[in-house]
Amino acid sequence: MTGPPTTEDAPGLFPAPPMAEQERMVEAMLFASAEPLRAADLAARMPPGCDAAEALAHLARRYEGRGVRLVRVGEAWAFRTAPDLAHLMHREAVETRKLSRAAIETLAIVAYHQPVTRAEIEAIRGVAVSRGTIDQLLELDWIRLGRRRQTPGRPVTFVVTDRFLDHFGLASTRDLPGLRELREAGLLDPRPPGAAAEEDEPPSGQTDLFED
Amino acid sequence: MTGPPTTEDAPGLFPAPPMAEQERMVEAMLFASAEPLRAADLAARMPPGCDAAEALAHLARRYEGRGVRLVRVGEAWAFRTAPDLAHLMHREAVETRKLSRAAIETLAIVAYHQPVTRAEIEAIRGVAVSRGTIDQLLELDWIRLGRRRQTPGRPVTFVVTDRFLDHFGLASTRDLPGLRELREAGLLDPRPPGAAAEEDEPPSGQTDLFED
Amino acid sequence: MAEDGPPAAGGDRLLVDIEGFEGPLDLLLTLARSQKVDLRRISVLALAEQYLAFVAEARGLRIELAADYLVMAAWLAYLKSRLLLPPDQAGEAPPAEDMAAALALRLERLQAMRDAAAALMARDRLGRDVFARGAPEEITHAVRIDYTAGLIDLLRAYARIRTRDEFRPWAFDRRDVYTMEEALDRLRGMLGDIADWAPLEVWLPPGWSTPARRRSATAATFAAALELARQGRLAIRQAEPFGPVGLRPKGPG
Repeated sequence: MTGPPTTEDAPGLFPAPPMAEQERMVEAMLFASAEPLRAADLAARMPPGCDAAEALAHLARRYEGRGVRLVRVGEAWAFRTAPDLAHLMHREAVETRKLSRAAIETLAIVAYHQPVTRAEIEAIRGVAVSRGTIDQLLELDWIRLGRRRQTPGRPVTFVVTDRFLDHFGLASTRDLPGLRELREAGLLDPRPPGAAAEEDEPPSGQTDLFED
Repeated sequence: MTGPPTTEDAPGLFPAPPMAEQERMVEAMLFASAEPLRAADLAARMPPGCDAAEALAHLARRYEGRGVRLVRVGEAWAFRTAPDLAHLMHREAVETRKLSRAAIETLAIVAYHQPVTRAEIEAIRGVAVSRGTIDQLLELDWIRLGRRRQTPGRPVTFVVTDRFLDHFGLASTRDLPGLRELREAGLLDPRPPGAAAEEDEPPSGQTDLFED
Repeated sequence: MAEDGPPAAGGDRLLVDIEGFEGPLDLLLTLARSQKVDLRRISVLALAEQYLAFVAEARGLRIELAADYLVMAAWLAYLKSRLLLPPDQAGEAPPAEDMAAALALRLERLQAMRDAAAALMARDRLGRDVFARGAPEEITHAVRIDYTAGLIDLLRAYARIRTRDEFRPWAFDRRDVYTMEEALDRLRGMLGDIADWAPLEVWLPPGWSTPARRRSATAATFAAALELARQGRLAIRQAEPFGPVGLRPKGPG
């Protein structure tokens, strides 16, 4: 093998490497990175004509049942150790800061209701959300600002991040446990049900009022 | 699976896991470790009766020819990117940087006084112009060599290129504003007391010196 | 996760410990759970009575209750009266049953989020149960530098150069100036070599041929000649106005 051609300069000049080779490339790149990488990130570093998505699919199958697994994190992929081997790893564990109950509940509300405004979080919890709680979750990079809600005051919304998905081993927010059951039970509507608790103004119930 | 037994407390009570399982354990531990691990390190974290050395041998074979390989580092073992894929670990980043003051001044002088010799640039700037500055502008293809001056020594002259005009959005160097306009645009604000700056107003005024 | 809630939920009556609750909704949820039924089938009427009893007891103990607890108490008292009275014929307010159902749903939703939070925290978590590559390999970045400069930078640079010139203390550019001292030195050196009349041009320094330089050299040489003539070391003659000027050395004395 005579060193890889500088393919950037001559796209299409060389045929794409065989799939087995593409799989090796994806394997090497993902192994080298502690952070999840998107298929597009991988493809950008591979020769032209490669199919990173297909290589990822092959690779995921290869690592099924291994001590290390290929997992999807949002739009990205990463190698992670198999959870059943956690007991061997405890020496590597870095103690994460203990989260307050308010922070944990707020996180769950953002994950299950996203995009969600602060007022909606407060309506669900029945108490004000302290600045520190939101800050802590933002600092952990578990939640981030989403789009502003198109209601009067254009309040900011919060959504969970890929890092959240990565931390909790979720391929996407659709994989949140019990999501469908909660939705079917009508428990994922952040609007305050009916006229209960008239003391706090309905956070996003207003949406409907202002849409045609 | 009912959680792993706390094997440290009951050595020999359970049979050692099958070799395939031991291989998974070694794989996960080496993957997650920040440092290469010796067989003894691995064995200390595995259930009693395990053969870390044999698991390592199996694992090394499994990764033969893959994108990552199990390599020996002294007495220890670690996963490393296959050497033929090292090029994937390089990435070219484009960094935009401001031109140095010397370069931008030199460029400005070439633009206003072209064709201009190095000695003339130095006379105008009042300081020597380094070879690197000229080279940088030549490399950027913003200046190029013009005709040699028909004076003793036949010094080379510099002129700006079409790429320069393109980059700075100029149709020609005649579009460059004169000193008066620069002053009116506020670019030449501090008017020195009593100094007549108009004497070399036209951009090509200096050419006269070298005629006849 | 909800273990750090109320200290004693046993029986129908709670010890008054307002500190343990995160607001009235949290208190209501704890009371509702003490009914030991599915949250969907709780008796909101009983719940309202429990809450009002709790608040009454707190006040009996002169515990300062936050305003939101009292607002909730007022609302629940209203709900309770509505639930006990026959339906409002005028139909101005929503039916009491709907209000009760909405409250029950709110409590159920809060409980659902608490359960979800607990389930989330119990998952296999990165850095605790699942691990990333411990020794990630750095991607080396070959940095290609893209130099940028805008027209305004260029103009500023040129303006800066010209401005600097304006600020430079004014000094005559001596490169093209032949001084009288230089001319005197030159003429003195030439006195011994030239014996007879010679035109001024001959006395000029070599290399001062451009018009400006020639002009300067001619002026300086002529001025130097006048000085040497005053000292009696040189004679000057001119046949007519604007005619050629001739110089001849004179011996001392």
